[in-house]
Amino acid sequence: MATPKTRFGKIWSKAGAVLSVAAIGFVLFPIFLADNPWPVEARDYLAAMGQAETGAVNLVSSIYLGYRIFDTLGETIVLLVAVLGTMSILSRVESLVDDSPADDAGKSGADKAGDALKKSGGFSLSREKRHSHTLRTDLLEAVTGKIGPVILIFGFYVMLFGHVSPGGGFQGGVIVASAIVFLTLGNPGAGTLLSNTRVLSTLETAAFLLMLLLSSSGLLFGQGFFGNPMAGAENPEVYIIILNAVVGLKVGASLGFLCITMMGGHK
Amino acid sequence: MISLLLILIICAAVYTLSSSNLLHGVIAMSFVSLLSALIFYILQAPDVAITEAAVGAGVSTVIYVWALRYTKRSDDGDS
Amino acid sequence: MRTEDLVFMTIMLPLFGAAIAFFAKAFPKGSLTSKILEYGGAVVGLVLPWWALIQLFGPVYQGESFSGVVGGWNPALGIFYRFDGLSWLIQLLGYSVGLAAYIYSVGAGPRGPAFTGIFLIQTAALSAAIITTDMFNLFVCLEVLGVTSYVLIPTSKKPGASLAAFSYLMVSASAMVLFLVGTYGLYRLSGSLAYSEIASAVQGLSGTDHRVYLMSLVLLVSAIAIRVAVMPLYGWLPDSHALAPHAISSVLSGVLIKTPLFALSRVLGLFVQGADVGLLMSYAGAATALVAVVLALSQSDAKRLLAYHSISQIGYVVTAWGTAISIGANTQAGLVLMTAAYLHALFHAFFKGLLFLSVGTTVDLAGERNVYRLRGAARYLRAGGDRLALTFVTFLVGALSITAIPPMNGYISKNAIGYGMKGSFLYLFLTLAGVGTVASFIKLSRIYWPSAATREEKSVEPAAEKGNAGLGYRLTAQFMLAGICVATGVAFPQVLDVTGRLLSGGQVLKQPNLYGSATLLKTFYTALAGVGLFMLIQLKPMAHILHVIRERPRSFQGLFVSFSLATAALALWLLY
Amino acid sequence: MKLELLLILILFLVGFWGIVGKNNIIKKIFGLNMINAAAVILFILEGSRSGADAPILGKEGLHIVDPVPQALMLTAIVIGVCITALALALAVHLYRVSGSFDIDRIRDKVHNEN
Repeated sequence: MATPKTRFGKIWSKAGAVLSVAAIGFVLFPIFLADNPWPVEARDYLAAMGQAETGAVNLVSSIYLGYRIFDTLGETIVLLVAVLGTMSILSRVESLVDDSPADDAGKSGADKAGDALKKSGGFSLSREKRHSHTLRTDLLEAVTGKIGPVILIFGFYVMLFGHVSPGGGFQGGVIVASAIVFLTLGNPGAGTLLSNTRVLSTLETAAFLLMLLLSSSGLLFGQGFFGNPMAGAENPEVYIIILNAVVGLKVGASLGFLCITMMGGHK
Repeated sequence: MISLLLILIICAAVYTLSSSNLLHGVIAMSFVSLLSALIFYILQAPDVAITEAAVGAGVSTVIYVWALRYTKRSDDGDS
Repeated sequence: MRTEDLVFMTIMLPLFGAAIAFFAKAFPKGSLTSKILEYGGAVVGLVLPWWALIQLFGPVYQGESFSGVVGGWNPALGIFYRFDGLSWLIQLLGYSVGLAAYIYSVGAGPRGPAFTGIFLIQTAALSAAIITTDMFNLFVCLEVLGVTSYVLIPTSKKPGASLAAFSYLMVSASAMVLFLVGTYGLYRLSGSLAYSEIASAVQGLSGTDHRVYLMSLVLLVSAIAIRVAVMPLYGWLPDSHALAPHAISSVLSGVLIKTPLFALSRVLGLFVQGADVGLLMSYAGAATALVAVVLALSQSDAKRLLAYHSISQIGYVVTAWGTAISIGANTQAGLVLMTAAYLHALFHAFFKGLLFLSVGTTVDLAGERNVYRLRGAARYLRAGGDRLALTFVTFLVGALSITAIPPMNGYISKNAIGYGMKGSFLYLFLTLAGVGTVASFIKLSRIYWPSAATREEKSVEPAAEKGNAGLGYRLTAQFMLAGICVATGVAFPQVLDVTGRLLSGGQVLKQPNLYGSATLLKTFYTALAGVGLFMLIQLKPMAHILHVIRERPRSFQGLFVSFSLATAALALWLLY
Repeated sequence: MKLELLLILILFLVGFWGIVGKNNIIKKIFGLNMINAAAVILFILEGSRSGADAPILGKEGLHIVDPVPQALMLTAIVIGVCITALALALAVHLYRVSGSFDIDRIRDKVHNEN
């Protein structure tokens, strides 16, 4: 495959692309259009036994945090590594940009975040629009500062009631993360505890460790790793609620950490 | 209904890939996510719908916008 | 503690180690607490699992295997796992190379709690990938493996490494989406995600259902083949392995490309069409071994040369592995070949890890990676603090191993493969690849030859200053691997016996006669031919051809085109 | 019924075209997102054919859909976003190094620097 610099190279490369799309289409066609009846054994088993075995009314939760919690652990690990990786690549980008003046050092992380947001100036802002943008940022601060706590509470609600209603740790965590971002935006200068990246990263690690400990807790009760230690007890859903809270904490801290760093509050 | 939504998604997807302004592409992409969240909701998958809306339309859009902030955003490398 | 729980210790201990290491981030960089937490985490994650492995050796040596559902959940929904000899052997591979590479990285970098944690997570994911027998769980494990490599490759801070990581990310993430679609196809046919349930459900399908099954299998196999880097799908590997930090290169080529292959053998062993797939893979493997060695011969960058050799050697492994599967992995002949395939994978992990580390130390100290320019590297080594040029000794051990000179371990595994493959035309490919290997390692070892020109002397001193740090750690890791290379080569009857028993579930396999006169003679001729080939490429026209091969245009798009065409070819192979 | 599946296949192929046929690396990442979305929609759509109600118990006489695909897809969506984030970070880094999002230009630039 030639580097498409010439006209001929360009045609050649488009032909290659068409060819590969056609090849993949040929392989995928039978799978996508399969019409055999959907297997329902797992569904029927879950409908009958799912609630009794895991305590979760929301059967998706019962799989996500019960039967297949091993997968969920893997998923949170992917998130953890991806956030760390993005962060380390980002710090290299920042060092390449190298336009942050030295006097930034005295400001708090949240302040820097606000600065960076102003500096970057939205998306396609020309110079003369800067002023109105600053106004808009002030408005943004006022609104987000008020909304932040409400969203935070909503996030915790979604997190803790995942076993009975749609939602759960992950979704709640994302909402908590956005609440953290809002709080950071809304309180420039004040610098809430949650917008401190070091606090967030420690919180994330702690939640990760807690999650590992919870997955191992079945050991003490003879189910081995990834079992539900309260399986035989009266209310096994307690385990799922705790897990939801831990997953939510972890996701919230990870994503909040990521977003705040991306907004420029990186120390 | 689903077919209609899917056609909309495909239109947005084609627009995403063909538009010369990457920021418009990002917006179309988050539209794709929102529409698929709607599909999941219709298909009795509320959990997936919430996740897709929060993660696909929310978090990933933020990351895209962040990435484009560093750059000039136009797609001049394509024919 | 039950033995079943010990199995999961091999996954959980590295994860706990990672969590401990991440806590080090909360303390100031370089403080004592942070150091203790980081290295404590590494000990928990890389040393303690050996205890579990030792405990588990007894039962698996007796042919026992542990299988069941993770967490004791109901089999209708839970995740199945299986711990047997194969899992034990792969974990041995992962933990030994991982430990050596980590010790090296303490000296040579990259360092820091985040690196330690991610490295440990990668090790955990390797153990998990070989233990699981659940399709979706395998998907998650492969994603964790992938995401850790995308993060670890660019830690060398070279722009090329970022591009390599990006290419790898795009091609393997797309392949993983196809893997997901394949999982979908199998789930809708069988209603289960466990390998064994799927295998029994897809037997005797016909018509469109059968086609759905075949295509799903094709997607799974080609998604994994990307990770293994067999011939048409190798394009991402050379850059990412060449430009990653040395310690990561050694783990990537030593462990990371083999684990998915053996995880795949669990799947293929159960399916009827697995044999056909194995046959095609063995052809691809033989082609890989030969083509990659030609490409390696043409390289000028020392580490890229090694990276192409990784592809070539994985070609050997895939050839033996594919043939073993196609003749049935439970037959006597199949087991002998599978043992040889595993041993070559294991030994390759040791000697290639060793080569990456030794060459890494050398190029760091010399400040030059070009094989055509770097000469008299032993002098740089001495100037850099390696007074006795011990790195040259470890390099020599690695080079003798990979070129299959007795008594090194490479001789054992390559000839064990040769013994099993005898009579097949693929054997010819492998022999030719062996000649190329000898030639290209003579070429690589020229970097240590004393240089005639004295004017280069001046440039020795400045380059020597910066690479000095952590030489002790580097040499420790190198000697660890070199020792293993020699020891496994000398104690080969025991190694063969144990491996054979573990893979066959306790049977005693017939041992190939490795020191027969015919084998020795063949080795001699191969080496001789290798020297001849080396002489040949010194000639002007040959050098020009190699230059053309080296500078051939490679593009990102080519990766995808070859991936999709290979997938379609596999589909056609299975259909007709 | 077939039409929907065909549309999802088209979405997948459009995304794949984005990965293979476009030179801009951001568009390649868009394409990756699209094929991921197509796989998820496919799994959920087919999984929902087995019932009529969301898999949340509590009322009598529910005819729920299969919850297994939904739980699996939660994982798949999250992993997809993680990969996207990482790919974008790498893309930004490459842009900083080479001043372009065009894959061929990046390759030329990086190749010359090494």
